[in-house]
Parts: sequence; C-alpha cells; structure tokens
Amino acid sequence: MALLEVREVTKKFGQLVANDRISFSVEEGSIVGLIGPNGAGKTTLFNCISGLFKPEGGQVVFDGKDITGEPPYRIARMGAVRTFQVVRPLKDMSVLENVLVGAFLRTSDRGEALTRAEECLRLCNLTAYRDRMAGDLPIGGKKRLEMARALATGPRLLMLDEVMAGLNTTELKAALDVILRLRDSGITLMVVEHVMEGIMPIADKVVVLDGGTKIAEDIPARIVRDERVIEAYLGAKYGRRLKNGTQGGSRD
Amino acid sequence: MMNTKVIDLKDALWLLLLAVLALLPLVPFVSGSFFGMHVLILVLLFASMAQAWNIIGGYCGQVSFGHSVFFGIGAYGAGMAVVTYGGLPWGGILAGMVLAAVVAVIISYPCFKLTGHYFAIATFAIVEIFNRAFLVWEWVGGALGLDYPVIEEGLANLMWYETKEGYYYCALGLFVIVFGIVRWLESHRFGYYMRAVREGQETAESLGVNSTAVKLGAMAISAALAALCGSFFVQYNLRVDPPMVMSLDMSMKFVLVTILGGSGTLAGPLLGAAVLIPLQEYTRAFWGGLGGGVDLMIFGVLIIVIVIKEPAGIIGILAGIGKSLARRGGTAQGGA
Amino acid sequence: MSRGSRSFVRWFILAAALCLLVSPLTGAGPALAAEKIIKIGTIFPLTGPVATAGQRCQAAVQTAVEIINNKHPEIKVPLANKEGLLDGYKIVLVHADSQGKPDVGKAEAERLLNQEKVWALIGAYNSSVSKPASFVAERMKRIFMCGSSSSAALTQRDMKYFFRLAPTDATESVDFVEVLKWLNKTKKAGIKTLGVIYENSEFGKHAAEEAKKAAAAGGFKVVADVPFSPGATNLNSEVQTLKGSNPDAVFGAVLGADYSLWVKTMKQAKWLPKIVINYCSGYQDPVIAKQLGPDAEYFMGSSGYSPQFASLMPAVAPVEKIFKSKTGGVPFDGNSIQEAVAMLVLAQAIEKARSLDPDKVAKTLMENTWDSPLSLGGKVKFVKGGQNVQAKSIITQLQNGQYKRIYPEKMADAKIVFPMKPWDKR
Amino acid sequence: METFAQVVLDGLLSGMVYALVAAGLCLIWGVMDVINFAHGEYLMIAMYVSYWLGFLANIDPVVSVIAAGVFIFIIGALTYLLIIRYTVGKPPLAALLATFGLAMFLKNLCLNRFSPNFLILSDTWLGGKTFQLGGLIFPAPQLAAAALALIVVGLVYLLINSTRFGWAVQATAMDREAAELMGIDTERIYILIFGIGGACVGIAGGIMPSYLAVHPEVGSLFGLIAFVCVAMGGFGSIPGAFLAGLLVGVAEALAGFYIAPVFKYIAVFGLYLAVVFLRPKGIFGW
Repeated sequence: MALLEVREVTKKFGQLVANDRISFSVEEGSIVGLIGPNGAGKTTLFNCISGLFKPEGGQVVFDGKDITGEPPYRIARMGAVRTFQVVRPLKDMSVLENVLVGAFLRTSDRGEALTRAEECLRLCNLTAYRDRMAGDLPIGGKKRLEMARALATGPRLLMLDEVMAGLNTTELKAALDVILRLRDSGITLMVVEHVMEGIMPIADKVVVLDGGTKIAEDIPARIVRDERVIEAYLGAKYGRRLKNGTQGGSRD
Repeated sequence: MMNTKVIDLKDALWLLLLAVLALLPLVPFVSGSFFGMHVLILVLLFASMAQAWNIIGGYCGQVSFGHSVFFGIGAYGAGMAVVTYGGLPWGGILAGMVLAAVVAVIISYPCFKLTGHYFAIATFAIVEIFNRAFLVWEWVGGALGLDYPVIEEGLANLMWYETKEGYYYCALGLFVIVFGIVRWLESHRFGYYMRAVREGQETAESLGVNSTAVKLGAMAISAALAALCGSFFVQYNLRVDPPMVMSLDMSMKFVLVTILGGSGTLAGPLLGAAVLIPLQEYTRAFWGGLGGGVDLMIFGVLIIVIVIKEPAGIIGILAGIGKSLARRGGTAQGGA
Repeated sequence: MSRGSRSFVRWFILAAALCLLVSPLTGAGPALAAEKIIKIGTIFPLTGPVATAGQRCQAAVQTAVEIINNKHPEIKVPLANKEGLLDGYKIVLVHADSQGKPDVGKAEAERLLNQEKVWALIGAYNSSVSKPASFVAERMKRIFMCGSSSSAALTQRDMKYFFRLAPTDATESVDFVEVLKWLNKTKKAGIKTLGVIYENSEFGKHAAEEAKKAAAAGGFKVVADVPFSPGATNLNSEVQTLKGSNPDAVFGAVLGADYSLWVKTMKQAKWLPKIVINYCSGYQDPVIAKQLGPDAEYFMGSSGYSPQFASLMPAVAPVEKIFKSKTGGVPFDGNSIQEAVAMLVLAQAIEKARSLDPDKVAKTLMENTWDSPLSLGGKVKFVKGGQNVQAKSIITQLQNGQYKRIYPEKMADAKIVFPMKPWDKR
Repeated sequence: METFAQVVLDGLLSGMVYALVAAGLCLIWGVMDVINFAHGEYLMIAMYVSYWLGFLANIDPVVSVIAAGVFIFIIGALTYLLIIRYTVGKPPLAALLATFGLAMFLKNLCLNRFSPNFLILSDTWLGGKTFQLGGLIFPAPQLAAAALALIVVGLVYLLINSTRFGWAVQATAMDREAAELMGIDTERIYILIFGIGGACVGIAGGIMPSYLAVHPEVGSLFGLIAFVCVAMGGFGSIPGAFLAGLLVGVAEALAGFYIAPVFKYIAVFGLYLAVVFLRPKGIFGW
C-alpha cells in the first residue's frame, strides 16, 4: 500500500495556479524524486503535503488517513517530516539543541532524546559542530542540520527539499550515501531536486512537475528519455533540436 | 560529554547564591538597615517578575507588554481575599494565579495571530482596557482601591508590620519558586520547544511542535507566576489600586528588567533587577527629594545607554568582561 | 576607539552596579546625633501628573520651617519670634518624592523613618499615598501630619499618631449642599437637579460619593454622574453628557489641566449650569485661574485660603512672601497652606510638650486647641482619629479674577453672581 | 438627533487631531519599522515651544506651528543620529526601549526646566471661538487643527507618493541594501524621515496650546492613541492612519456620550483590538 497518496491536489495564489490537479503516490520503503524546473511548483506541493499550505482542491492521504489541511505539527507527529529548501536553522540554539528539538517528538526524556540526537548528528557528519550556534554554521552544515533535525523526529516519510543543491561531488556522494542508508533503515523518502543528476541514480520513481502540472511519473531510466521532460528542462526549441539531433543521428 | 557537568557547576553556583541570600538577613548591618532590606526585597521581587516574563518574552520570543494585567489580577486576588472577604490571602493568591492563566490564554489566543509591533501595541491596548475597566468596576474597589485592615501579622496572613525579615524570606521563596520553575523548564522538552518557537515558528511546526499550544502554555505559566508576584506585591504594600499594578509603567518594568539583564537566559532577570532596582531606589533617595525629576532623567538616559551599547544586556557585559579577562590572561602568559 | 569606549561603558556600568549593590549592605551607619536637630520628613508627589500640587506643598512646609528656625518678628505666627524649638533645636527637612504612587510613598515613608531617622512625617497630598504612608508611621509610633489629603476615610481609622488639617470632602459636600439650599431660600433659585463631574481616581471618587450622599440628604436629585479619566485628551463627551441632562447645579472634582480643559470645553459647547461649585482642585489654583482669564469667572469652589482672604487672615501676608520666593511668585492655595499649618502646629506641640517623645507630643496635639493664624478659623483642634474639627472653608466665587468670599454670609465680602452669566453674555 | 450629530462632529474633529499626531509616527514606522515611544513627548515639547513663543514673544500658536514643526524636526533628526542609528540591526525591541528611556528623560527634563505647572495661553486668536452652522457648533481651535491635519497629511502623502524623494523613501523602506545599491543615501533618508515625522507631530503640538494646557504629562495619552491609530491603519499607511484617527475619534465620542465617559478610552483600545483581530495587519495593511 502507498504510504503517501497525493490526489488531484490544487493550489492557487490568486490567479496563479501553482499546483494543478497533481496526483501521485509514494510506496512504503521507496525513494521518490520530485523534480522540475524552477517555478514548477515543487515546493508549493511540498508545502501542501506538509501542511504549511492548505490546498484548494484534492486530498493528501498519509498512511491511509486524510491529512489535507491538517496543521504541520500534526502531520509531523504522524511521521511525515520535511526539510526546508531555504535552510531555517534555529539560529540562537546550538546544533545539538536544534536536533534535540526534533528528537523530543518521540520522547520527553532528556537522556533518551540526547542519545537520539547524537546519533543523528553522527549520521549527518555534524558531531564536530555539536556545540556551535546553528546560525554560525557554513551553508553545507546548515543543510545537513536540516536533515539531522528532521531525522531525529523518527519519521516514516522524510521529505527532503533540495538538500543536495550546491554540494560538490564528494559532498553529494556522502549525501546520497546517507539517503540510501536511511532507506535501508526503513524510512520512505521523497526528495525534491532541481537538478536531476543527484536523484536519478537512487530514486525508485521520479515525478516531474512543470508549470504547476505533473508531466511525467516513471522510473528514472524512462524519465531521462521523456520528451516532455526534456522539453520542460531545456525549453521547447532545444527540446526539438535535441529530438532532431537524435533522429538525425550523425549530423555532428 | 561535558554537558551534564557544566550544568552541575552552574546549578552549584546558583545554590551557593541562594545560600548567601538566605543568610543575608542574619548579618546585622543588613537587617539593621530597613531600607537596604526593602531594596533587597524589591530586587528579589522584580527578578521574579522579570523571570516570569522571561518565559514568554525571552524563551518563547513573544514580547508582551501586557504582563501588568496578570500581575494586577494576582494582586487583586490576594487583596480581595483579605479586604473584601476578610479571609487569609492564600486562597486569593491561588485563585489569582489560575484566573491570570485563564485570562492570559483567552486574550493571547487572538493576539498571537499578530506579529511584531502589532502584537506589542495590542498588549498596550489590553493593559489600558484592564486598567480603565478595573477603575470603574465597583466589585474590585474601583478607583478607591483596596486598603488592608489592620490584622494580625505573621505568615498566616502573609504580612508583617515592624520587620522586613518575613517579607524578605517570602520574596526569597518566590524567587526560588519562579527561578526553579524556569530552570526546570529550560532543561526539559517544553523549554526546547519554547526556544524553537522563538527561533522559527514554521520550522518548529515542521518538527512536530504545536507552536500555538507551546505559546499559550508558556503564556499561561508566565501569567500565573506574574500573578504570584503581584500577590506578593500587594501583601507587601497593603494596598492595591489599578494605577499601582495595572499600568503601562509596570508592564515596561517587566520588559526592561529582563531585556537589560539579558532576555532568554536564566541569570538575566536577576542581573537586571540587581542593577536597575537599586539604581531606581537610590537615585530616588538621593535626588528624588529635590523634585526636579533628576532621578528619572538619569534612569531614562541609563536605559538608552544600555540598550544601544549592550543589546545583549548586562549578561552580555559580563560575558564581554570575562572574555577580555581571558584574553588578557592569555597574552600575559604568552608574554611570559 | 569604538572598542575602547564600549569596554569603558561596560566597566562603568559594572562598577556602578557593584557600588549600588554594596551600598545597602554597608548601610548609612548610625546618624550623627551631635547637633540639636529635629529631622522631619516630607513626602509629596514631586514628579508625575500632580507634581504641581506636590511641589507647592513641599515649598509650604519649607516656608513653615524657615519661620520656626529663624527669628521673624514681622510675622505674627506662634514660634516666629524665636529661633528654633526646645531651646535651640532646629528643624531639618528631608524630602522624598512619592511620584503619586502608593507603593513608592510607602517605601519612602519607611526609608525616611528608618534610614534617615526622621522624627515625624508630613505629607502626602494624594489620599491614596497618605493612607499607606501614615500606616507605616502609625506602626512605628511616629507622628504623621497630613495637610491636604481630603479623603474622609483617612480619619476614620482610629489612628493615634495621625493628624489631618484640611476639611474632608464629606464636610465640604455638606457645605456645598447648604449653599444650594441657601440660594433656593434667599434667591428663589429653584435648584432641583445636580450633576457631579469628577476624575475617576481615589480623590474624585470619594468626593463624588460624599456629594451624592449630601445631595440625597438635602433633597436634590443627581441627574448626571460623570466620572472621567484624568489626563484626558478631550472632555467633549463629558461635557455633552452634562449638557444632555442639563442639571441646575454642578459639583466638580476636576484637577489641574483637566479643569482648564473642562471650562474651555463647556464654553465651546455653549453650555453652563446655573451654578458650579468645585472641590479643592483646579479651581483653587491661582495660576490656572489667572491663565483662564474671563473664562474662569463665576465658577465657585471651597477654599481654606486664597490671597483675597487677607483681610480675614492678616498674618498670612508676610508668610506668603517667603512662600512666593520659593515658588517663583505663586501664592498659597487652599492645599499648600494646610501643609504649612501642619508643620507649624506640630512645632507648637513639640514646644508645648517640652519633649521629643512622640507619645507625649501626640497626646499634647490631641488635648489642646492650637492657635493657627494661617487657618481660616484661626484655631486647630483635633478629635479622635486625627481630624481637625476647626477646619473651615469658605465658598468663594471668581469675580473679576478675584476669589470673592460668598458663603457663609457672615464672612462674605461680595454678593454671589447667580445664575452664572452665560458665555454669550460675557 | 442634533446631539448625535454634535457628538459625531466632536469625534471627527478630535479624530483629525489624532490623525495629525499619528501621521508622523506612521511615516517613521513605515519607513524604518521603528516605534518611537517618545512620540507623545515630541508633542509635549512642541506645545512648550508654542507656549513659550506665545508667552514671551506674543506669537499666536497659529503662527508658532511653523517654529514648533522646525524645532521637532531637529529633535527628530537628533533622535535618529544619537539613538536610533545605534539600534539598527539590533533586536526589534531595542529602538522601542531606547525611545522609552528617551521619553522618560524628556518628560522629566521639561518638568525640571519648566516646572510641572499647567501652562495655559490666554487670548489666542482661536481660543474659545466657535462657528455655528445649522445647530452644530464648530470650535475654532479644533477646526484649525483639523484643517492642519488635512493639509499636513495630504502633503506628506504627496511627498511620499509623487516626488523623487518619496520614491527614494519607498525604495529605502522596501529594502535598504537594494536602495543603497541604487545610489540612495539611506542614512540621509532616515534622518529626514525622522525629522519629517517629528515635524508632523510638532505642527500638531504647535496648534494645541490654543485649547489645551501644557504640562510635562500632556503627551503620554496622545502618544498611546497615536500608536493605536498607526497600527489600526496598517503598517506605514498614511491614509490608513488618517482613517484610523477618525474612527478612534468617533468611537471615543460615541462611547463617551452613549455609554459613559469613563468608557471612552476602553472603546478606543477595544476598537483597535477588534480591528486587528479581524485584520491582523490593520485596515490598509498587507
């Protein structure tokens, strides 16, 4: 059974339709990539799922329960936790304390929460920064902090919003490693990325948004060939040229 | 690794301070000086008030200028128990605390939808409304206020006429209660949640924190403790009327003492009170009688100077001094 | 430079804080009792909304002390003609500012008594401050002389060391109603209805309650009961409310700036009752009356003193000269002069008791009738609870910028202008 | 009916005065996101300026408004240079608390210098004069204050919305750094805005001695009501503050007459709460 089902979700800002009847599902234990060019509506959709926005139409079903319009904290408590694309560290708290806030979701005991938080710090390579103020971390550290904090809540579904953007190759590899490890520990992941490279090798399924609508949903291998996806990413002209190019074979 | 140890050291220092405070009245030249005792009592009272405010204003980041309302409700609780109903103050204190918490939740719920200055001004407005409503409300004594009758002194009635020691120990008890509660909150889940809400409400929500509940809870605790302080204030002054307790001036004191001491820290309110209250009382004692308002001018300038020079508060000053001492020590060693 | 100045500020603040923290611990030390002085503490609202009145009261006490301590043969007041008290004791004043706040006043009373070791207290203008402050003195068996607080409740507490000079709002209210009856009888004034306007504070509220009581007893109907918030930005609705119910007479308990605003607002609304009588308040303030000019005319009020009483109280003039030198030319008013009387009567009692034992002095104060040329009746006599039963006031009316004595008739020096001249006929 | 009309008229007129007092505060808030707690004290000082000019030089308040405006312009600019400048980038409360200290200082400075006496100008051009129209009474001082309010608020609105300077102010208000990149001297803008905000309240205070007594405490309640007007109107919206001022004035008058005078200010502050609970950013807020 699907852990998360998005059914016909529609979100408008005045005249602008940011999400237009989007549907897809996330199977338990899988990694789902949500990609699309800038302004495709990925983060909006994310906000609709995590409760930050209330969609005008459609339903979000998590673990068989309708969570549409529920407040974010209740969705998080049910086990669907997200990170923010624009990092939001709790600036005047230390890195450890940031993660502790997440860890306290499943326990009110400080010792237990501490153990869990330390574990998450280790997993995200943040142990060295433990007592630094979160506001003072470098950007890469802040991104990892986002993840560690979400992880500490013990989520069933972890929704990552562009955690890999701006990382260099080594960092990217480390991040992918972490994601795979999480999946192996039984966490379902939904990963929003602007760039495809990161997510393609590890995703079980990729959903592509463009201009507020879903244009494709498939395994990565087929997505990279999908004409509409290519068009969406490179623009219609390039898409056509690319198509012609492949058809024309040995033109250049 | 060091975490638990550090906390122990800190708490040990606090316990040491409390022990000193508890023994202070035994030193004859302190207990001999009535005014000195008065200042010490006020320091403890205002430290407790500021600490109560610190819960919602410092830790939770909701800058309320409305705390004199809760303070006043507590004061009226005790005052009415004694004056209107001729009983012991204790029931009134309890009722005042509960009522203050309830009122806090009721008025904060809509206010929390406001942000920044809108919230601040809304809390101004609430103080003014309560002040003026209490002034015309006959049941609570209206503009005449409540004056305590002459009754037996002692702990049962929570009042003393001739000596200050009783009040001093009560103030110390109040201080221990309020600081103890905040110390406990600080190291538990609720404390972390409050700070998380302060630092980023949406982030906290994304981590499963019900920010509204946290804010309302913090406000309720804060209001109840402010009311407790208010009931001590009325027992100390043996009179209550609305301008005394429910005024913007009183509200500003909650905020000023905390912010000048260092908001969001356990020691800040005590530091703030320990500096501001003696300053207020002594400048008035030295210059107030001249009638030129010189004491208040000095006080005003001092507020400006501290705010613009040291936004982290007195605790920031202490930290700065600590750092510069450490640096100096370091260079000295290097030189040798 | 910025770092330097910053760390200087830090050190400075820390040092100041330490000094202030330590100073209560070391205490002021035992007071030097070498010289023959009697310390008297004053508590008045020297800052805040009623600072004007407070500062004048303070000046009045200073004036009295100057008379007591020095030889003033030109002044016909007891003790003026010799220096000091009890063969060489001089009075030294220690002043304190209550800011008009009861808690501050109480703390200052404690400080004066315990720290400054004053022998007695004088104060505190605001009834709400006098209450807790005098309570402190009572518990410490120290005398509290209260000049001008008017709340009747003060002298209903059965205190032994508390003495109040001014008439209470209760007796004033009865006087006011007497005036109305007198007018009805002698002038066929036909006054039936009454409006009361008062600031919603301890002072105004008390006055209004007494006014309503007295009105009911006198058979007048209170048709407008208008409390207002002191320090108002405008008094439009207050005046409209009065105008709407159009009472024949209005009793006012309106202080300072509110009084001038009230008068001006009535003028703008083109409305006046037949007669307005004020409690000791803005009406009495000679500065306000002068500044309001013709607009202040024909209003009435009760007063224990005003410069036009000179013929009744010839002893005041030379005293007032000293007072004026302290206030920049402002003469005594009904409140401040009572504080001077309080100081003088206390000094007389010390002299008569030949002792600085508060019990003896309090007993002496209570048992004797005191000569008091600065009081309207010329006498001061306290009864149980500490009220001066000789406290008198005269109902005056402002005519041509002068407070003319109207009632009681035997003290009058002018005829009442009744009804008040309407605004458009002035 | 006539009484009702008179009550509403009184409310509207005093509302205009509130609007004039609030306009300056509104400008400062809108551009700098600073609440100037000493605003009421500016008003008080302006009243003293006007009073002393009238008392010593026999200049009528109607003329003195200019001097008062200029004087408070300078005080405003000085406030920015000596205090507010140092609170930029510090917690949002810093400016509010610092100006609270300033308010305390100014109030007691005036008490110290000018004594707490209530000072009243007698024989002003407008004092005590009224016009009658239908059954309605128009008091001249308030009418003049209302006219000034319309003029000043209008001018400020034009200044901000249709001049080059106003454009720079708006840019600064939206994003200080971006404005600096565009070559705007934002520091100068801030000084001028604080000055102009001060001048608005200076003009309000300048006319007031025509009908109000001057004393050190006179500004406090006006300042508080100005806060309410500004917040009710919405962040930095001058038309909003103007409308809010009128609403406050009328609410005050109606509640004062039809409920009881002591409920005047309860109604004012209650109205503010009601408005912001429905529209958390004020009437014209976004």
